[in-house]
Amino acid sequence: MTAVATAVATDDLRVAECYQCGKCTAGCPVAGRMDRMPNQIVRMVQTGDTEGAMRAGAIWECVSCQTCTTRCPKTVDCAGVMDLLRQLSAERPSPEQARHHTILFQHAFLNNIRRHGRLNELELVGMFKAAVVTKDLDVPFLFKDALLAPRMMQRGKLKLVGGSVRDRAVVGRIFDRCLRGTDA
Amino acid sequence: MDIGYYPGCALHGTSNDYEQSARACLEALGVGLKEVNDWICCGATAAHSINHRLSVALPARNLALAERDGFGEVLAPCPMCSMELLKASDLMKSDGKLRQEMGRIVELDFNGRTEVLNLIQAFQKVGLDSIKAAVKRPLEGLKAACYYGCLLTRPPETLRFDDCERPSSMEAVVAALGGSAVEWNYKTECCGAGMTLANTDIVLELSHKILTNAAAHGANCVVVACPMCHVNLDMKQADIEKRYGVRHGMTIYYLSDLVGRALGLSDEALGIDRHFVYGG
Amino acid sequence: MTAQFEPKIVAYVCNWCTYLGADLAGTNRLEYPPNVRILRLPCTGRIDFNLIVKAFEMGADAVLVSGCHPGDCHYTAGNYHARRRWMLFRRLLDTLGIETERVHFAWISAAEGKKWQQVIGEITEKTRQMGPYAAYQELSEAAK
Amino acid sequence: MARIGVFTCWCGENIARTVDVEKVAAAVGELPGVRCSLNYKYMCSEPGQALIAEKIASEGLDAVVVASCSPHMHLRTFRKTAASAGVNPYRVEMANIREHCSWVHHDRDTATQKATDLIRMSVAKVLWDEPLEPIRVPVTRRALVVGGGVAGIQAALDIADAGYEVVLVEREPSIGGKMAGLSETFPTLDCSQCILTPRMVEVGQHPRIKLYTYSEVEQVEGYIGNFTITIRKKARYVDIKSCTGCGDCWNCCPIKRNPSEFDYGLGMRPAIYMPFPQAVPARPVIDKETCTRIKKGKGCGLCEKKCLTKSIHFDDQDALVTEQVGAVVVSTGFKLYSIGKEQEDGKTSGYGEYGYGKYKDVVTSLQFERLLSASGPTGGRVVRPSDGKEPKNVVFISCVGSRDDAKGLPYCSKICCMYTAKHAMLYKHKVHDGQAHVFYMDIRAGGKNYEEFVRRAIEQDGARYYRGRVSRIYEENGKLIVRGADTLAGAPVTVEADLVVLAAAMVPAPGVRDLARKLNVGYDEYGFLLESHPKLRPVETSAAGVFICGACQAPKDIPESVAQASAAASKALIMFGHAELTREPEVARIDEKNCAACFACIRTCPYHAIDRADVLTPRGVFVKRTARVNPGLCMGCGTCVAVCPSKSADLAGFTEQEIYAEVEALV
Repeated sequence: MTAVATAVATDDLRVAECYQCGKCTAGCPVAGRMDRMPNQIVRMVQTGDTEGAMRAGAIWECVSCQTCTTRCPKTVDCAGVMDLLRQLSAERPSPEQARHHTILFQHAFLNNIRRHGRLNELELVGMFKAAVVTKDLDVPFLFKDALLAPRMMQRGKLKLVGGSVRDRAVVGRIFDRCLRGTDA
Repeated sequence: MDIGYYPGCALHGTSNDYEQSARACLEALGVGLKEVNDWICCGATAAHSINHRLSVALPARNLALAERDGFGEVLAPCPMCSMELLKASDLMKSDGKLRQEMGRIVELDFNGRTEVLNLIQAFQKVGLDSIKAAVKRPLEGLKAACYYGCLLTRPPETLRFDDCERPSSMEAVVAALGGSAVEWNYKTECCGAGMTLANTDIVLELSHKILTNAAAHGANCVVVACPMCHVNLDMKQADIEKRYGVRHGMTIYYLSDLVGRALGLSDEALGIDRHFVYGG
Repeated sequence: MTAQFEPKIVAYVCNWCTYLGADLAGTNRLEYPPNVRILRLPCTGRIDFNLIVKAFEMGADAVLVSGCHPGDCHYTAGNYHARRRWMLFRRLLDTLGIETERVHFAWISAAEGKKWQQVIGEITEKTRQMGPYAAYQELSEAAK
Repeated sequence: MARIGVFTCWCGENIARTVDVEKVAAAVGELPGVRCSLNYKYMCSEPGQALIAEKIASEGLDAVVVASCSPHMHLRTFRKTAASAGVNPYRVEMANIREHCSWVHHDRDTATQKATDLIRMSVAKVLWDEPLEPIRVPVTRRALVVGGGVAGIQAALDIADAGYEVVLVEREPSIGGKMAGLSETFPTLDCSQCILTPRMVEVGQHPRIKLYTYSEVEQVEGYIGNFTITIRKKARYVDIKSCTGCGDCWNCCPIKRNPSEFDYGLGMRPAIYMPFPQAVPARPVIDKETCTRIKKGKGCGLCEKKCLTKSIHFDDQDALVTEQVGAVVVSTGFKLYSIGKEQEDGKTSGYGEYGYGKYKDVVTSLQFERLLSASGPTGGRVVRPSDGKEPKNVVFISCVGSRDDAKGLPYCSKICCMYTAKHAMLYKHKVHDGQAHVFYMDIRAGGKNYEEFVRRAIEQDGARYYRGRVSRIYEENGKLIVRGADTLAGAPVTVEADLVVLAAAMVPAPGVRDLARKLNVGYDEYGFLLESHPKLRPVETSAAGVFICGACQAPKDIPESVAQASAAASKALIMFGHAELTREPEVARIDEKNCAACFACIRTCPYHAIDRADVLTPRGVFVKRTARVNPGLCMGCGTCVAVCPSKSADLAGFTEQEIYAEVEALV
């Protein structure tokens, strides 16, 4: 995203309207875990420190529950700001972000859809965990869900082969056009 | 009556019990679900975290597919999917340029002719009075904590469904089934949603709070209309209990489970027996 | 390229809303094309069909009639009368051969300096594209 | 031939920077009829005006064009200048070459050309401008005050004390307004009722104040100096003349538990009740919605039987009375924005997330005033409405509805910062071991001793101020869980409160839009009445002879409301200082010879200023019918001119001739 495109996006999210009342932070279910509060993230974007905001771990803690946006008295789309920052950092991941579980997961998720058109959960879990291992992260975490898998299969909740779309090629083309960032 | 059906990945995967339940109970109410041909994933949180155009394009493709199939209404039982569909639909309706661009990207045109429904709206379309009249086994003794989570009502200008601060539409369905609903405080708090795999810690913390509050207000079960809420509250419940050293033992129902049961369907027919917390 | 065509635009505005809106555009230094000439009237209710025709006769390429928003008229309802009259006269203008797209109607309040700027910008641009309005003058010349 | 002087102003650099004033002055000097054309740095300054006067005398000018700023700024100024030098003030025109030219264009050549064009148009018009004389109308030296809160009381007493009669109309059964229900007032903490009730009594007893309580303005006719007001006296079912206010009736009323309006539902009152003990008039009223006798038309009637003075009349009906006044003061005040789910206007939405209406212990600031007040339902004890227990932790939330675009009110309600500090302070004075928590966004304490007052609440009374909004409130185990933010610490904050007080936004009193339309007064999108000029004509309105004061104009506190009320009173008194008024002569007229008597003008005139009349010969023989304008009523909109098919109507100051001359000067 160019600097201009970022500025336009910031405008659309009404970042300039924010007067720092903190209602976003007050209602955020995960504010307690964030290194920067949602209102501080919006503030950083407002003053042009988008880079700093992108580096905050907070944007990966955000669960996209929309509470902040819903209650904002100034109709700032705070959840949208989080999305924008994640998009920006996905374009230019910093080393520490590249290691972040959430971003690894989301990339794995999209790659998965791109291949099949629909989510193939078992493959997703596998790919995600492989990515985590390659990055040499938090290994015990890896086994938590592995323990769940047999119980899920027992309940018919995990299929070894996921469903797939007949016209898979179109999905690839949609991804290409969108990620290339230019018109079709 | 047949309506369009957009299952989304969850209902074809981990949450296929939800699909089973929704299909069974709607069928019993005379509503057939016809799957949208060749539907693809809506992109969920991942798409709008990574690429804005993608987050519009994926739902746009599905809306266009539903239109191609001639569906006037499409049920998307997963609120994440229905939110993404509605959001993309609103964006394209208000921006002709975007609509054209998306038409080129997804190789199909969007005309905004299909209405997107969540599960509760599907029941509302059937009519609560008709449901009430069809009840064979009233849910006496049921004290449900109706749990809406985030995406059924938020963002309100996209969803245009119920009151986002004090929703009551699920309670109305429960009441029609002869059950009762408790007043509690975590109706609209987030469970961690799609963070199940990526950030399990958040999910455990948030879901634990939700289960605790429901029990504190006298609920004997939690009712959801979202696959992610169900995964986090049901599948993850054992992890939550281990992590916090408590015993919740809270049954988590899909709203369709309750409707189905009241209509006289068996737990097996509805897939309730496949829940992690079952019969406890 | 030759110098671009600069249209003459006559704006009949009410004293209480649009005139003040144009004043506010000034106070806020909102720049807009210099093609407009404002005629101050007490109320858009005063503006009749003849005034519009007269402006074209005097060489206007477009006419703007602008007053208070519905419900905000300083004189209670003058703007409604103006609007209603305009609906009637539009057909008459058509018959006369005046291009009705050259007559614009806008509600601009005393607080809408920005809207004044936009409206004048848009009308100027549109009229530039339509080109000079010679038809009426030719008509009245021929009648002499 | 006319002798016109054109005076082009530089406005310092404001015009001269973009417009070549020398060139303009030279160009317009050549126009037909122009005798002299000058330019000067500041035309509106004293030397500038002197220059105009001097040229009028030396050149024998009979018309003036000033090319400077907007006529809304200085037309009056230059008309006065011209008049003092002997030119009819209505032969003065202004060309607006500042707001409409130099300030909005950058290119010097274009701006200079446009300025020249604008002046040419004004010169063309002034050539035809007729000399006009102001219209004189007699003044009824009597005022109507609408709304009997502190502002209305002040205005009424000021006018009455100056020796003129006042008609005071109050919608509620007693005067006193919102202030009568307050506990103590900031920043002095003097008791609200102690300072207000003596003034209320003064109104009640004043020989020159005619008080209509439980009444509303039904209709307004006439114009400045000569209004006829129709007042609806709502059925009170009690004859306030014969009633002594002994209290037998309300003590015997069996329908005792109705939420009290005065206590905002925190206390109860019978169906026949006195609004509050110090009410003026100290007379009861029957609430027809709850009285069983009135609802059913039979039965009960206990109060009637008990009443020794036979003052109760169940067959009472609304009555209409008319009053003649020359000036109107509007002081209808405010109400609180409704925080709950239900909204009346469809524009704002409530705060579902704060649980007002769902949790009894979430109250509004005005309800809290009643809890603090010695005359309140708890006798001044601060207790929880739910269980009567003393709250040990009280959360106060500012800006509920105010500064909230999403809920529909972007403006600041101005007084909440101050009364919230007061609430925190008074609470601490009553509950010594209690803790006040205040969530605020900015503290706006501009005013004499205001900042010091807020600091006292924080420093001496230990109120804990958090800079942040609250996102949600819910009840858990009998406590209200308040989830807010402390943006200064950069962290979410949760307070377990026993009571929450919401500082709800101020909005105009209901029905004010209807009243404004009857009076031809403008109002903004929220319903606040519009002043003529925000700085220089703050209590005047677009309707001549109608003045505004208090919170109906904008949120304001007691000192400001009182000051504005006195200002409005003084404006009425200035009118009353003359036996007749002069009005602008820019009104419509009918050429009666030409009039076809179709009366289209009568149907369209918004002021009912045109009547049917007969044209008679000097001997009284009927010649024809005609329309005729009442210049006292006509406001000069010109709608009649546009609709007149025979072109018999015209508008002085904007005649057909004058406007056409202006249009013809376009090229």
